[in-house]
Amino acid sequence: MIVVENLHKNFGGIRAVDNASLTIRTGSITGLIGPNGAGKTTLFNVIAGHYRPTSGRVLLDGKDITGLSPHELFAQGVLRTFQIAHEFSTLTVRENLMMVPPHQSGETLIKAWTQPGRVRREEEKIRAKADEVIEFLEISHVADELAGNLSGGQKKLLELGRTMMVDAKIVFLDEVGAGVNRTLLGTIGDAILRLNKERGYTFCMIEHDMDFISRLCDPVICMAEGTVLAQGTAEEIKNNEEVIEAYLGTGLKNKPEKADAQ
Amino acid sequence: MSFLLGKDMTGGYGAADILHACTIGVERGEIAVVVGPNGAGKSTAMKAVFGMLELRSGQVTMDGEDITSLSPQARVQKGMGFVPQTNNVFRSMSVEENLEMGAFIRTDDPSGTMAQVFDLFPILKQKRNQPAGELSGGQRQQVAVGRALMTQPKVLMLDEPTAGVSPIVMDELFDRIIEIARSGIAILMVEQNAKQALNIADKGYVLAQGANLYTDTGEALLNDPDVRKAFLGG
Amino acid sequence: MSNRVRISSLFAVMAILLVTVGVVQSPSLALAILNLCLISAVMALGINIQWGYAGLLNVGIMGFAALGGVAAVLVSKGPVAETIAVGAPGLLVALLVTVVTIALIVLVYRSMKGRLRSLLVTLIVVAGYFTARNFFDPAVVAIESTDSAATGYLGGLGLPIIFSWLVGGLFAGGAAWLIGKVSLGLRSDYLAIATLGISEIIIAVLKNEDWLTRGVKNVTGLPRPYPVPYEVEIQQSPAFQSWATYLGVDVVELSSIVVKLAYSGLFAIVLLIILLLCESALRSPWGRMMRAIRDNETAAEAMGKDVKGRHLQVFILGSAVVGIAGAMLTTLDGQFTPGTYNPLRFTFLIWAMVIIGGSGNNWGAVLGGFLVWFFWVEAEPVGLWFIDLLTSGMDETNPLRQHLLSGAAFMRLMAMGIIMLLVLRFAPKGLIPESRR
Amino acid sequence: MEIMNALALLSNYLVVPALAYGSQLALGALGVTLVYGILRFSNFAHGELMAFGTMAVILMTWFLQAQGISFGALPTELLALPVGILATVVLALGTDRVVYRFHRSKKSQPVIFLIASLAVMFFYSGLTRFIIGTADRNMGDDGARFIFTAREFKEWSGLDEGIALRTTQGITVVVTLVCVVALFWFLNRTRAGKSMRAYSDNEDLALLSGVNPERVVLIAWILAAALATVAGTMYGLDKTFKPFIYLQLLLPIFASAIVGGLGSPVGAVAGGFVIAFSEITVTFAYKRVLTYIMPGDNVPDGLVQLLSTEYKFAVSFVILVVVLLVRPTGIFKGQSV
Amino acid sequence: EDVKIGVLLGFTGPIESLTPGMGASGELAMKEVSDSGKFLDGSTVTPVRGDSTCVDSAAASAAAERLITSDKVSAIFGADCSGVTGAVLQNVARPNGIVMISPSATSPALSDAEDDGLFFRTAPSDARQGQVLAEVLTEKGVKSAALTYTNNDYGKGLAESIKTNAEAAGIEITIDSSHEDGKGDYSAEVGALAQAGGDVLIVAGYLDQGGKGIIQAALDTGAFDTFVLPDGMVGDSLPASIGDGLNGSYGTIAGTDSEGAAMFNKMAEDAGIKIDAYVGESYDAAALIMLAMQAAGSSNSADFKSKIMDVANAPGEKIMPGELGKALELLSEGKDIDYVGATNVELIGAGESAGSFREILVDGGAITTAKYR
Ligand SMILES: Nc1ncnc2c1ncn2[C@@H]1O[C@H](COP(=O)(O)OP(=O)(O)OP(=O)(O)O)[C@@H](O)[C@H]1O
Ligand SMILES: Nc1ncnc2c1ncn2[C@@H]1O[C@H](COP(=O)(O)OP(=O)(O)OP(=O)(O)O)[C@@H](O)[C@H]1O
Ligand SMILES: [Mg+2]
Ligand SMILES: [Mg+2]
Repeated sequence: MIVVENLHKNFGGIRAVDNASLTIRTGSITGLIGPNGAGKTTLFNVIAGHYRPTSGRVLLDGKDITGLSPHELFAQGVLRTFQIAHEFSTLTVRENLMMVPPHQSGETLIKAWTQPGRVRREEEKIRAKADEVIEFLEISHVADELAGNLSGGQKKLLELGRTMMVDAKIVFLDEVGAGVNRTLLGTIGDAILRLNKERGYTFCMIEHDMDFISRLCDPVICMAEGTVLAQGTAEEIKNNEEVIEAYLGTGLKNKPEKADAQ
Repeated sequence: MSFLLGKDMTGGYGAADILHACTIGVERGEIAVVVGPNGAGKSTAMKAVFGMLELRSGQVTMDGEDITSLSPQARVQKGMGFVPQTNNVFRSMSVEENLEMGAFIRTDDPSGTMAQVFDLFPILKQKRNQPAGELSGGQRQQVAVGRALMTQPKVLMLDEPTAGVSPIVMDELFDRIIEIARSGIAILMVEQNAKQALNIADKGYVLAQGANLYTDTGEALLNDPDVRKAFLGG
Repeated sequence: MSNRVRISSLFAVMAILLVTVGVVQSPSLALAILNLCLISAVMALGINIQWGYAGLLNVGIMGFAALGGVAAVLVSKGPVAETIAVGAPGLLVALLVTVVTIALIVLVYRSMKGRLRSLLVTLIVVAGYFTARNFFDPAVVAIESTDSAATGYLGGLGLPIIFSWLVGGLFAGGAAWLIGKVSLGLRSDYLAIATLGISEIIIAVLKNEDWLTRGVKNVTGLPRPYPVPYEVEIQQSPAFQSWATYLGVDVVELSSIVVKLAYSGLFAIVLLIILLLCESALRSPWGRMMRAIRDNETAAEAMGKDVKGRHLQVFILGSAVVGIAGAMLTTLDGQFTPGTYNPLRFTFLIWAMVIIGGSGNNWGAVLGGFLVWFFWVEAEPVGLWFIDLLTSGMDETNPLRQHLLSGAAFMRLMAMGIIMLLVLRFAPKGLIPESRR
Repeated sequence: MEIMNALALLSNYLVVPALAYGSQLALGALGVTLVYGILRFSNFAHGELMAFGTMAVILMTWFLQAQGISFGALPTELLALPVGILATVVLALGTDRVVYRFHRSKKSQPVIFLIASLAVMFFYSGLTRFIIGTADRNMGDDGARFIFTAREFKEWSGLDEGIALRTTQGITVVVTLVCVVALFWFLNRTRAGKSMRAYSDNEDLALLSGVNPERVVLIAWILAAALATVAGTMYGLDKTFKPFIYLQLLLPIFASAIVGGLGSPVGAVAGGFVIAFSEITVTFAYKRVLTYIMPGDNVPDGLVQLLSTEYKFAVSFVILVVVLLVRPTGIFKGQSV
Repeated sequence: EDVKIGVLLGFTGPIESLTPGMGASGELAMKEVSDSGKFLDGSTVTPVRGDSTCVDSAAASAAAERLITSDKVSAIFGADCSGVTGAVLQNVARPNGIVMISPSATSPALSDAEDDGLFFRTAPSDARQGQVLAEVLTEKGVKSAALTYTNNDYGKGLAESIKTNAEAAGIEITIDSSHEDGKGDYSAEVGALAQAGGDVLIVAGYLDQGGKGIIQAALDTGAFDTFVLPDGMVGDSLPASIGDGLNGSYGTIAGTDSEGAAMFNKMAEDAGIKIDAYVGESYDAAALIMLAMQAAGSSNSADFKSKIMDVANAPGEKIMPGELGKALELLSEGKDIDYVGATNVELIGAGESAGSFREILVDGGAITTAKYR
């Protein structure tokens, strides 16, 4: 369980996160929505250790993890994906996945030099695992392509794939859906649910696609201007006046007063 | 014979072809939407139409004139505007400068258009002096689209303009796109928010593995069960 | 895989070049060049580890090479009794003081907080500095003034110089650890200038701290490593002479060939060992991780890799390799001259080797080391030859001819430039580009 | 009075020289920073470009002097400057055509450009020495050498410490300020400047906005070459012209550009002064200054020198490193590739 | 027969501005010898140039290797900077048993280096010059002096000997600090020197390197107006470029009342060689090589290395610059000669030059001879 207490993050004058407090229950799939610039990604970055908060605390299962570096958090099972894909562009898709698992003995030079056999055996396992993931994400045909050459959406899939390479406690997904084909997104949704049910992953996901959110997430948290605006089930949130005002809007009705703007 | 037409385009980035005799086009005042699975070749097709990709065969025509061999800059001069899918802002330049760069080829005073962009995307007005690289993902997307609007092109090509923007902004954006189309500009866009997009589309293309799978009017595709199931997420 | 073919053919070309020199000019010249090629290759490998694997822009090569040189002196030279007698006590006390000071600082730092702490720390630093200087300075004066022309320094341990290759690696590695701790936070060109600066500092110290390595007065007459004989001696030995006559070669020539071959052997062994280790490292998951880090540090960090730690690791390893090469170089020269360490020769030239050879690829780095050094030396005759060709048509008194001939020496620079440009032109990613696995 | 003397002493040996040297570095750094900012690589050939430009100026000056043309109180070199700039621009553009353009088309990494520039540096240095030789040449031997000399100052002020100000020092400082302001204005205010920044930021997108890359590159090199010539000439006027020196200048110049923040003209100047002042202040012997300002007439024994001048480079680099540790991309938040 | 002599100097690198003159004057001697037609019964001498780079021992050794093993030179005139000279001597010259005469390497470390009697130098040792300078200073009534030296073995060695001698003579050295040659700016150095103060500033550097920069800056800021110039600083180019400010400065350079120096300067000017540091030494170095060959009647180092001392020192007829022809004649007649040359060469001990000194005074923008010591 992740607890965020009165978190602040300023960039110079800009208050990206402004006294946000929220809780992510273990085993839940928590949705995080909010207008562009609400501070969602920044919040993720602070929790995942990429930024030091200006003030406030982050607790993981009761112990303070504020300001730990990302790789330390990874070691504690806290994973995240990036909104703007951060693939390893000069590695192949498969290598992108294979580099993820921790404690590979091949990653310490001495062992790499002295115990090639052991290293090879491990590699076999990891490779098999990676191929599974590739299979699942429907990107087998580009498995040996350089990740830099992937399409926008494929990169997004790779982002997700990397989190599937390890047993994580909690995974933060930053708009994995954006730019992903809706049909495939459906399958990804299923996968997330499965990981959540079968492997007990906790998820916290930023999304702008309400259908997707309401299908998976409970609870849903809506941020605006750096703070938590509202919290509740998808339904509650959808019908929350403030949320509609700030974020959802009133749907695809043409607004006459806009029509003659030009 | 469409106003802008990429006909039987075949080509790719290296040895392997990505596009296989792929055809997309759009009429003046119309909205054409390209949908398809990830890696289908949508962005590639857009790049091809914009001349950022060597075609092995097929040609691109605009207003009947063959522009296949023109460089991207030349096409810009001819009145084409394009919003790429990825790194589509000048990260080190302020929001305002980004928009100014959109108006780079214009000789008249762009301040009017800038004002319009700002009231389409209010958040950008607040952030006008902030480097685009420091913006949130959605804000960047808004800057990118804004930049293209600044060019006041004859043809506007958008690669997933709504990726990562909040619903309310997305609605605004679609409204504005309709308006622009009404004002006689041809709009060619790739979308993964396919349903909303096809909703406003006069014409729709479904690409898969670099080839045209379906080509029809927007609602026809929306109502085609196979298409819905395979590409629009049911 | 075509890369292998490419590698072997390119190295074949390299071999042919050297052989040609051996035939056209002279074998011992060819070997002389070869020896430096081998050393350069080791240096290039060191930098390739840092840049090619991890994208660290280290422009302080000069400094690390110099530290290797220091090792050569401190290991191989015999201790100088007089200076030790007059100076050692003072130095030891100064050292002691420094250690105590640092200990105190750490203590205070641990135990206190806030403004008081920083105040105390500064106080201790100042006090420590001056007390240390108080013992250090007179000791140094005493040392440097005893027979300053001949010795005027402490000397070394008097061990076989071959050990200095290891020690040189350790020195450089140690320095790298310090530098890395400080400056590895910096990126690309900012790291570059920082490392460059620090290397300048190292050189400044070596030039001016005479008590350590005689500074600009240079240390000459370093012994040679074990199997390598002295020409003058073997020339005397009848066995050798008879051998020469048997081979039908001039004794002198044979002697210098033998000596150079001996060196080549040693250097080649070192190069091979390091190359082997590098290759297996690069092909292992470790290599994959390094490339990932090089690609995108944020993501690597988020995927649980300790980017800082790994950077420090490669920085130390690479620098240590450079240090080893530095020690080898000083051994070959038989003397340590701080004045020789200038960025152009010891930093940018090495970089040219790595990039031209093909960064990220060990074989590339090695080839680069060979090729660039080869031309660095051969550019001179090539340039002269070119000028002769140019001026052959003109008559003796032609002023242009005079001018050209007087400028012949600079053809060396031009030739070097042109050659490098040509290579980059026809192999923009280096001669042996990084291979995708 | 005593205080005034102390101040005069400081300005004569510390402030004035540091200002001049700082500006000289700054001028060089401006060129480096510009190329980095627009073409995105560290141009190691810049020092030699300066040498070449200065040489061109010298040759032109000789010609003018042979014609009996001079520039009154100012050194004739200033008259010859435009020609020198022209020659340098030609060289730079030629180089770009045969070397850099190819690598641009290949989208090579910055480090490839860096090494290419290294090769170009070798070539230039050969070229310059080839044409004018290696000898040390005096510049600015006509025109007034001083704005006012130490002696004149003493008489004027009645102090017993003098301040000397050389014409060249004056010119250098002024020129530097003009250049940096102009460049800053050009890059941030003008349309052309913005298009250049856009190009360096995101080439593809710049194309999509209708920016013509060739033009950007052209302007960049013209500016760089002009700056190089001016910098080289200013330096040569103040000190002396010797090709080798310009290689040695390269490091402090880069240090300035980087510590100031690559790509930022203002940074270049700031960097230049940081380097210059740190070199001089830290190795300065404050004995006499103290003698003036200390109450009574107790003279400090020893020189009161923090560090001996042997370490002046070390010092300037230490300060550089420290600055970078506090601001990892330079004082003015430079770019990094 | 055509005898080849290697000219190994730093034609590129830190002292590239000095070497053209040195090379030219060495080659001047060779030309003179060839033209005389009396050399080793009518054989000629051809110079072969190699680039020592002054700093890069490895490149220098390679160049030497080329000269000896490929171009087959019989002797090497060079190298210049002590560092590379040492390297070349140990790694190339000794192994191949080739004679080396350096015109400029002054490092004491070279004196006691093993050289199998192959290494000589015509540059005077620092030790002697230190004494002479000290004498001059005392005579001029100098009470205190600031001292700056170029940070290499030449400058350092010289500075040390000046300091010790001066202080022995009761002259206070207010500061002795080094300067790097070929650097951009010397404000810091001058600043420190000026603060330390002193009646005069002793500049143990090179006249077209840092030394000049220091003097220039010192004059401009009015820090010093009298400068003391050891041999490295004495040359017509200095007053020429500094101007009147230098008038009244004085110094010492190897030379005798023998008209040798004057004669050489004349020759050099005719040959269009700028008189800078080590130009005279270069001529002498080259000359000694060839005279020794003549004396031994062979161009083989092993044969003539022993002759160099003989031809350089008394007894015998004194030989001035430009009289090489005569010298060759005498030698071929088996007579003994004492080569004086441009710098009054006297080789002592391990082939070092003792030389007596010429005290110079800069007067009216030109270097004038005050007296000889
Ligand atoms: N590095 C930065 N420097 C300055 N301001 C920043 C920086 N990063 C983010 N911001 C600002 O902080 C605010 C929050 O950004 P953030 O990326 O968290 O928004 P978001 O909720 O993720 O929006 P989106 O839905 O578009 O991704 C934005 O206004 C942005 O401009
Ligand atoms: N620069 C490139 N080099 C090589 N292959 C590429 C490159 N860019 C894309 N590809 C390949 O071309 C195919 C189509 O890419 P494209 O970007 O057109 O897909 P897309 O339809 O836009 O998908 P998405 O909806 O995810 O953006 C993909 O399989 C991708 O791997
Ligand atoms: Mg976000
Ligand atoms: Mg796409």
